[in-house]
Parts: sequence; C-alpha cells; structure tokens
Amino acid sequence: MTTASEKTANTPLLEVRDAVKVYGGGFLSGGRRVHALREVSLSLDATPARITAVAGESGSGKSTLAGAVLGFVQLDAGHVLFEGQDVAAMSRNQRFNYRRSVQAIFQDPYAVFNPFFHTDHLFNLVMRRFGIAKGRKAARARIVEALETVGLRSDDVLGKHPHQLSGGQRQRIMIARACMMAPKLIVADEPVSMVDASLRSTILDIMLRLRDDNNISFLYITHDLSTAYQICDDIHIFYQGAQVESGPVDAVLGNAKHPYTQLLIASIPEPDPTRGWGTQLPPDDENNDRDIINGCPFYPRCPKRMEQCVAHLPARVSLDDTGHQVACHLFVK
Amino acid sequence: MRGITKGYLIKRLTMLVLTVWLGLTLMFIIPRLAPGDPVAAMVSRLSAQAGRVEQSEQMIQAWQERFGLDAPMYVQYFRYLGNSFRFRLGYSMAYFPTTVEEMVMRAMPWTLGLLTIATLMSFTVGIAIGALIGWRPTPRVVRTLLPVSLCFTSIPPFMLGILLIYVFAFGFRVLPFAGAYARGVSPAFSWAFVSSVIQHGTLPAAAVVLTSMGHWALGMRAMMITNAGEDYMVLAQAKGLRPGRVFWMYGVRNAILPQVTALALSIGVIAGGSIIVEYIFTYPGMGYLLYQGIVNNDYPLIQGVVFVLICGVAVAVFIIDLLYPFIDPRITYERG
Amino acid sequence: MKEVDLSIHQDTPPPRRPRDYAWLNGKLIAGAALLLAVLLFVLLGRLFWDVTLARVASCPLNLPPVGFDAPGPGFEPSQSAHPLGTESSGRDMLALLITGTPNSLLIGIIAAAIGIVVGTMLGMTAGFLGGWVDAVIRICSDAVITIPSLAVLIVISSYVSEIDIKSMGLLLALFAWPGATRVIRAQVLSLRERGYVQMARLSGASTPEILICELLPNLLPFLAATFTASVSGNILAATGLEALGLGPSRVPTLGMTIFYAIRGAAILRGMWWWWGLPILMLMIIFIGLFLIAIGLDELVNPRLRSGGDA
Amino acid sequence: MSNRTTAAAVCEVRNLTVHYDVSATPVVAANEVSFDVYEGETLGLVGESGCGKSTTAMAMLRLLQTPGRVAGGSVNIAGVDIMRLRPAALRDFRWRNIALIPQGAMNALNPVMRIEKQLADAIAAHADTGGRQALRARIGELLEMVGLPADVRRLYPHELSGGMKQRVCVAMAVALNPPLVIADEPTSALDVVVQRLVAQSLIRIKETLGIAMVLIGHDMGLMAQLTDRVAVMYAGRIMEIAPTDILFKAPLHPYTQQLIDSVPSIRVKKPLRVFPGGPPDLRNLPPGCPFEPRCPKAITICRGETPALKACGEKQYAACHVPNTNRNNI
Repeated sequence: MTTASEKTANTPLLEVRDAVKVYGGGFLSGGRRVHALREVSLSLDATPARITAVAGESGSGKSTLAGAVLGFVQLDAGHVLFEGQDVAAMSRNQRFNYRRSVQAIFQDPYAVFNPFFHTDHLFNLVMRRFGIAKGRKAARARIVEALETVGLRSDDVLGKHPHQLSGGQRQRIMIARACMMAPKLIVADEPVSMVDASLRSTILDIMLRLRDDNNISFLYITHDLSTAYQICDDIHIFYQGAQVESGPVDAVLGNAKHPYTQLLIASIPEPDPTRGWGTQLPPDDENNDRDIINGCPFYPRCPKRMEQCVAHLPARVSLDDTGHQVACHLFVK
Repeated sequence: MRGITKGYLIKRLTMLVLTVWLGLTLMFIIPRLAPGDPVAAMVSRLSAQAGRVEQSEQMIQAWQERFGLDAPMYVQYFRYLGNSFRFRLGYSMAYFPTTVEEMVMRAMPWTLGLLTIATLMSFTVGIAIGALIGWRPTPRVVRTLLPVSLCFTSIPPFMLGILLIYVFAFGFRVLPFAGAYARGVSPAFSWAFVSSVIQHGTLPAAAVVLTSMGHWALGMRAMMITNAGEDYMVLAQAKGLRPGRVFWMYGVRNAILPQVTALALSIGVIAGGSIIVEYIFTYPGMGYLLYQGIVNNDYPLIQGVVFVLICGVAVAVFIIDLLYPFIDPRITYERG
Repeated sequence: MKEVDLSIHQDTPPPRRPRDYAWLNGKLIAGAALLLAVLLFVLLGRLFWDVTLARVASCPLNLPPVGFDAPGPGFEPSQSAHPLGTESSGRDMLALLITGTPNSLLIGIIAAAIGIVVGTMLGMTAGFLGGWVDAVIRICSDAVITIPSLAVLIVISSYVSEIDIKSMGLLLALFAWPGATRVIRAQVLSLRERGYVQMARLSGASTPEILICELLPNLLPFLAATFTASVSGNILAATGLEALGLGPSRVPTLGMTIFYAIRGAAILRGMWWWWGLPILMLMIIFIGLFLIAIGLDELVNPRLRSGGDA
Repeated sequence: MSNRTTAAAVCEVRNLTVHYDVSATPVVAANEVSFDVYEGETLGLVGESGCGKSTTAMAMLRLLQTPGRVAGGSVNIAGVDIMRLRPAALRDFRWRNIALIPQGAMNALNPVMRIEKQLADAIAAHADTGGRQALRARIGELLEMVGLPADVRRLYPHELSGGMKQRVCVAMAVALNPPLVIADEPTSALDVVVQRLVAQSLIRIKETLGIAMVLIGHDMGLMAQLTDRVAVMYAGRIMEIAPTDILFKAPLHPYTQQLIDSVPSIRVKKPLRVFPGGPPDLRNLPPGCPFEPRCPKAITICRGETPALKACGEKQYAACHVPNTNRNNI
C-alpha cells in the first residue's frame, strides 16, 4: 500500500454522523411527525471497496438515508461527510468532485429515463457537465466501453427511446452511466426489487464485479435480506429510522441478536418445502401505529420488551471486535 | 375522524376571507389607478347631476363620506373595508336616493334562483350523460346518441341565448324573451306568477345549462374511463354485484369527486357568464343591474354589484368545500 | 391501430408510443382545419374585399344577405355588392367579419400567451420549490380563480373610456394565469419525484436547468392544452365585455358587432345576419379550439381514446 | 403437505387460450393451459412477468378486459363451465363459486365505502343476509377469522395499513365459502413481516374452511411455503406441474431449475448464478420451445418442435424434450 492510499484509508470514504430527519408536524402540513432517521451513524472505508447494505421494511428510513447521502434530503441534525468533507457545506469545487464521485442506481429502471429524450441523453448530460471525454468520438467510445462493462451492445440501446428497451436493459444502462463517471461510491436504492429473478442475479453480479474490478463501493439499500446476505460485506438493519443492528453480514444475519432482526429473518419464506416457516409468529401490525418518540421504536411489536424499552432509545452496544453492534436493552450491561 | 375537522374548517374559512378581501381590495385600487382621476371626474359628474337632484348636497356628502376622499389612503382603505363588511355600499348615482344595497337585494333573488337551478341542472345532467358515455356496459345506441346532446358545449352561453331568443321568442313565439315575469302578473305565491316565472326563466336557464353541461360530461367520462381500470372496479365485478350497484357505488361515486372540485373552481366563470346572459334576456338580476350601472356610469352600483357577486361566489365555493369531506372521506384524514 | 394499455391484465406493459400517432388524432385535425379555414377567410378577405366598407355609413342600411328575403316591410332587397348584407349604421357585414375576426382572435391569443408564460413560471416555481413559496402561490392562484374575473374586468373597463386591442389583451391576462399555474404546478409536483429529475441532479444539473431542459419538454402537451383552453376562455371574456359595450370601439370586433346588434334591436327586427354572422364566426372559432383541446387531452391521456367510444 | 390421490377436482381448466388483440395477429398470452385444482388444495401458478399467470387467473374469472379475450378452452368449476354462463348467471356464479383476492391491496377496496359495506355488498349480492344483526355478526366473524379486530368494519380503506387491507380482501373472498379462491399475488406489495401475517391468514382460512386456492406469484420461497402443487408458466404455457415437495427436490424442466436456483438463500452463501436472457417477448416468440433461447440444455429438436406437457413420473408433468431425469432419484 502506498502512502497516498494510506492517507485515504484513514479518512472514511463516507461517514454519516448522528443523522436525524423528521418529516411532517409543520405548521402548514399538520399531521403526525414521522421519525425517518434517529441519530444514524455509519461509515464506509475507502479501500478496499465494500458493499454495505442498509436493510429494512418500508418506513424504516433507508431511502431517506440514501437521499441524504446523495444530497437530495436536508438533514435536521447530524452530518454526511464524503472523504471528510461535510456534504452540506461544500465549496463549488468540492461539490463538483462529490457529484462525480457519488452516483446512484434507482429502483424503477423506467422512471429514471426522461421519456422525451433518447437514451443517449442520459450519457450526454454527464459527458457535457463533467467533461469526461473530449470530442464526439472519444465520448462515444467511452459510452460503448461503459455499456460493455454491463454486458450491453451499444447498437441495441443507443438512439432508442426508453420504452423500446426491456427492464433489464434499462437497469443496466443506469449502471453503465454510473460506471462511466468512475465513481468511488454508488448508492444502489433497491436496484433489483422491480426486476425478474433471472435479471436479479445479473445485476447483483455486475455490482460484485464493479466492487472487485473497479474498486467501487456500494451503499446497497434493500428490503431483501437474502440478496444482502449474498453480496454484501456489511449490513445495517433499520427499523423506523433507527439502526437496530449492524456489522459484518455473516455476523448480523448468521447470528442475529436483535429481536427485530430475528423476526425479519424468520419471516423470509424459504424456497424449500421441507423447511417450515418456524413457530415464531410475528405480532400484529396494527399495534404499531403508536409512535415511540424516546424509547425503542420496536417496543410495540417486540416479543421481549421490557420496562426500560419505552423510556429511552437503547445505545448501540458492540458485541465483539468484528464490529457487530446491536441497539437493544437486552444487551446493555 | 369523520366529516369536517377544525383544521380543514380554518383553512377553508381563511380562503373565503382571503378571496373576499382580495376582491374588495381590487375594487378599492381600480378607481385609483384609472387614468385621469375618475374619482374626481365622478364627483364633478355628480355635481352636474345635482342640478336635477334635490338632495344633491346630501348625496355628494354621502359619496365623499363613503370614499373619504380627503383622508389619507390607508384611512380611506380601512373605512372602505369597514363599510363593505357592514354591507354599506353607498347610494346609486342614477337612482338617488336609492341605496345600492336596496337595488342589489331586489335583484339578488332572481340571480340566485336562476343560477342555482341552472348550475345544479347542468351539473347533474352533465354528470349523468358523462357517466353513461364512459361506462362500457351502456348500450351502444345510447353511447352514440348521448354525445349529440353535447353539441352546444364550448359555445358561449350568451350567444346561445341570442339564438334561443330568435328561435323560440321571435320565431315560434312560444316563450317570452325578456323580464322575469309577465307584466300583468303581480309577485305573489300564485300559480299565475309561478308559471310566469318558470316561462321567463326557461330560456336563460337553457342557455346556461346547454352550454355548460358538456364540460361536466367530458370530465365525468374521462374519470369513468380511468376508474374502470382501477382494482376496486375489477373486484366489484368479481364479487358478482349487480351492474347498477357497480355503476353507482363504485363507478359514479368515485368519478364524481374530481367533478365537484372542478365545480368549485368554475363557479366564478359560471357567474360571469350568467351576467351577460341576464343582460341579453333583460332578466332583472345582478347581471342586468350591472349593465344598467355601466350604461349610466353608476360606479357605486357597478362596484356594489361586483362586490356582492364576489362574496356570493366565495360563499358558494366555501359551501362546496364544506360538503366535500362528506363525499370523500379521505380529504380531512390525518393520522394521530 | 388502436393503442391499449395491457398493463392491468398482462404482466408486462407493451411499449407505448404516444408520439407515433400524435398527428393522427381526428379531433385535433378537425379543430386545426376549422381554425385554418377562419384564418384563410381573413387573409383572402383582406386581399379581395374592400375592408373600408367596415366603416360607418359606407354602405346602404339594413340590406339582407344575397339570396335571402327582407325580413319585413321597410327593408331594401339584397344587393350583390354586399353579399352578407349590411347593418343599421351602414357597415358591410363581410368587411366587418374580415376585420373583426383577427381582432377578436388577437385579444384571446395575447391574453392566453401572457397567462401561460406567467402561469408556467409560477407553477414551476411553486411545484419545484415547495414550502412556503408553493403555499403562497397556490393560495393566491386559488383565490384569483374563485373571483368572477369577468365581473372585475367589467369594473375596470367601466373606468377606462377607450381601450385598444393590445391593452384589452393585457387586461384579460390579469386573470389568465391562475389556470395555467394550477395545471403546471400539479404536473411539476408529480414529475419532480420522477427518477429522471434525480438523475439530472446527480449529473450536476442546477434547478433552472432541470426545470427547463428536463421538465419543460414533458409539459409541452399540457401547455398546449392549457393554452388552447385559455385562448378560448379569453375570447369568451372579451366578447362578453364587448357585448356589454365595454370593448374597443375604434376598431371592429365580433363582440362589438353583437353589442350594436343588440342595441339596434336586431333580434326583434328579424335582422338575423347582423348578430348571426359574428356569432357563427365565433362559434367556428370556439368549436375549433374546443376540438383541439379535447384532441390534446386524448394525446396526454391515451386511455380516453380506447375507452368510451370504442 | 398431503398427497391426495382420491380428491375430486374443484376446478378443471382445459386448453384455456387467451388472445390480446393488439395487432393483426393476436398476442397469445395464455396458450392451451390445462390443469386441475383439487378439493382443499393450494395450487401455485408461478413465473416471471409476462408469463401469463395473471392472465390465466383473470380468464378463469372471466374478468379479462379488452383487448384480452378468451379464444378457446373451458373452465369447469363445480361442474359448470364458466365460459358458457350468460351474464346474469355469471354474476350469480361469481363469488359464490369462485372468489378473488386481488393483486393491488392498496387499491382493491373502494375508497369511499366503509369496510363493513364492502363486505356486506359481496354477501348481499348472493345470499339472504338474514337481517342487519346477522349480517353484522357475520362480518365480525369474517374479520376475526383473518385476525382483525371487529371495529375495523367501521373504517375506510385509507385508515388501514397495507397488510390489514389485504386481510380484509381475504375475509371478503371467503365470505360465501366458495369452493375456489384465486389469490393473485396477494402479498407482492407487502413487507416481509406483513407478508408473513397475510400468508398466515391464508393458511388459516384454507385449513378451517377447506377452500381450494390458486395462488399466483413469482416468489419461489412463498410457493414452497404455501402450496401443495405448483404449475410453472413461461410464455403463456405451463412448463411443469408437480407436487411442491417433488418440484423443489427434483425439478424436471430446466426453467424450473433456474427459477429455484435464482432465489438467494439467507442460510448458505453460494456463488451467484447468472442466467442469460430475459423474459420472452410474447409478440415475437421463437418457433419450438419458447424457453429454447435461454435454455442451457437445448438441442436441435427444441428449436423446431414445441414440447407438449407430458407425464414424467408420478403426478409430475413437464413440457420439455430433455427433462432433467438424472436428478429424479426419488
């Protein structure tokens, strides 16, 4: 390892510090307040590239976190740091660099295309702004190269309207677009939840190759623990805006400690008729509209709840030296 | 939480007050922006007229008091707002010493009656036609014939009014062409009077109804078609419900919601259109009163009529807004 | 070929190509043809007809159109020099139509154009920025929509002794923006959550760039539909004012002709051509605009086509 | 999972063919689909998007909307061919004999009607409700059966969570005790924990009422947990049909194999297997076996001849020229 990379290795690539986001409750909007992020902290190392999963159900705040990392969502408190720089307080130059280094893939591979333009528009937009290649020819070569990385032939997809392409082609174009900029981080917001089984492995495979060959880190936002288990290195389990359990994926999913993680894992239907669903029945979902403000948000559904759970949010406790942390009063000494 | 919540009520009330205030302020600003100081011109015209009018002094005084022309602008403004909210609209210049309130009160019932009936009719008939055209199981014959009834859509109501007068009042001479009731009949709750009112109201109402129902029909048709693809429509059919029930409770009931919103939005336009219809038919309502004001340069009358029109429309919109939560349970829903 | 949305019952929606048959929409074509005919009439008329005949006392009075009998005693028979007849002040109806139609159209177009530009800017700002800016713009436009604009315009016109075509258009534009604001705001609200807006942002585009380069092209059909509706609404308001005698009086307009006809008791004297011809012309314009508006509506919302009339 | 041998068929689908008339040559969305559903069993209908599973379900209810139409075949439920019923009889037949749990839980309930009224609607259309009290009691009973409190009946759909809405749909489907219920991706829009809850109520009504069910889905995991038999569809055809335990242990069709292999596990890490190609384009199907372009085992005959569904072992049928028999070691 050279000294230069040592320096970057010390500062994390991405760091989220005590991020808080609350929706609603304003004067005009009224309605109840939704805690989308409750003091969330996580960090991604620069090298080697890793895939970090943020997993949770709908309403867990995982998409808000993605939005905050991409600069779409303003935090109410806390910071998002990219290579040590606060995203909210960047200079023009830093912001340019950040835009180039942090890219995204979204859930819906259709909506990301402006229906008015050809698919080329997406590439041209980036080309022009970031000056990735000089001249038409070089630009074209760059695009073709990026498309090849994701297994697409440029003749099949360029110069077409998005509706003329299949879902798999569209999603791969998105990845190619992100790759072309040679980013350091790609935020993948549910990239496989709207594609068929056969395409799912194709896209996950591309993500793995980009991590290994191009040294691109991923923040993989998902509701699907199984795909996270298969491709991720680290995982953070979210529940209603709180990180309930995090650490290396084998530790968290193989040896789940938080009752919520355990419930999630037990609820996954196994593609094996001989292995039943287990006996742990989830509590009913309508008991959960009680909004716990200070305590553990999982309290209303938790099978192991205790008195102190309502009182205050449990701090994250490290279980071992691998980084496996859990936020549950069961483990607070 | 059902029906109207406090927050919703406050929002709609704010809107009502705001609309009326905006209208009043416009009425206040317009004469002061007009070229050549029309207020001064008005006063001079007033003095010229005073030769003919006995209580001229009193009239000019009342006029100046109302507008408080020598006071600072903000004093004038607040005095004006105060007077308006107490429904003191001043004296008519052409019919002194009749007050504008009196004249408006005399004209209002006619407009209110004509407009309410015409609007409700065009809305319900239009909705019914649109619902039938947009409903797949409607017999093909009906779906082909019904759109014919919409042929007057997009034509301004007053133009249709002229045509109707020409055909029915001048040509066939079956219906009267002017006024609200026959000259010989005195206003009383008698058959002669009521039938006369209905006869006189038919053509103006027809002019409004025939020209506006097409818009409701088109909006309704679009929503019925959009609705037909909704999952709850498929489920209703799967449940084996009678077609009538699917049509009303699942189709019409949902498709009508956007039309009610559209109704609230277009009341102002409908009221504007009916002003001119009344003028064409010399119907003794607000529209005709307004025309008289224009002809006589009777500015207090014009402003008074327009102020009352603005209030009336704002109140109508407010009422529709208050009814809305009862037909759409989602509107005031807030969790927690 | 009929375009249908299979997505409800088939698992993959087939490609939808709204642009492929944009110009095959019958209503759109019919509407455009009507308006084109009106324009052609005006242009040819200016070339081949003496438009000074639209002045007062340039012709004999009260002539019926060629081929029609006089409506009663006291009328002269029709003359071939005045094929559409003349009215009570001695103006030639054909010349009136030729000169009045473009004026009426112009007022509507000026007002609608200003309204659409202002409305688009406000609607985009409101929809994209959200927050209190949106609240203020929304509340204001809703309040202005509620106010019966024609009534306020009557007040204004009554204070203005003389007005020309352009000022009339400007005056109408005062109330022409809220409709467009509402439509555009609603569209932007739904479009701004689309992935491609986020994509453009990731590609480093600024907010104005996103609004103009990404959103505006997709709003075009909505703008076209709103514009058509607005032209129609403004011509209606203008003719309404003119029919009350509040329009421009130095240049002929169709509404002013109707005003004179009403004042001249044309209906009761049986002079149907006096009010009938300008109304016919306006009806053609309104029907043309209306057809274009519903044609555009079907373009924006393809389901409407396959639905009811199928 | 019981292997019924003597159970009678509640529903017999024979050669069901559905066309979508979107161009000169119709798109065949379901092609000669035949299967039986036996009393009390759950039959899974699984496949990727565009495979015709939802189309088949809708055709079974005669709810296809234009341009879709049934071009041939029959669906016999309780001895009546639903395709031959006249409109009035069809109306009466639906829900009493075949009910639907729809796909979009979010939008399947009428937003302006209370839950109670929507449940009552279904009952009152077909049976004597026995008065207001009896009806209310019945509705409470139905809601309880799917684990919802009785006061849910007073609410509007927007006041319920997705899982609750879907369970209301389940309660509605069994209101008249129909012999057959079609569940069209009943949990596809739900979170995994809620999905488990809804699945639980499906299992419960199946066990207590003995209702036969056709479960449409794309999730092989859910199929393994909820069904007794599974039919795998591809490009409008049934590729394989077999009892669930056999199908998962020894799939015959290469496509079934791929479907099972592509489900990521949460217990064992295995290298990702990437399968070439995407779902078929129904407008432009290859001659022969529709799966041939993506099939790792394709041979010459696959390109020319469409394989028919044939028995390849007890209760197991596959439409393949080269079924995977070497794994068939049971």
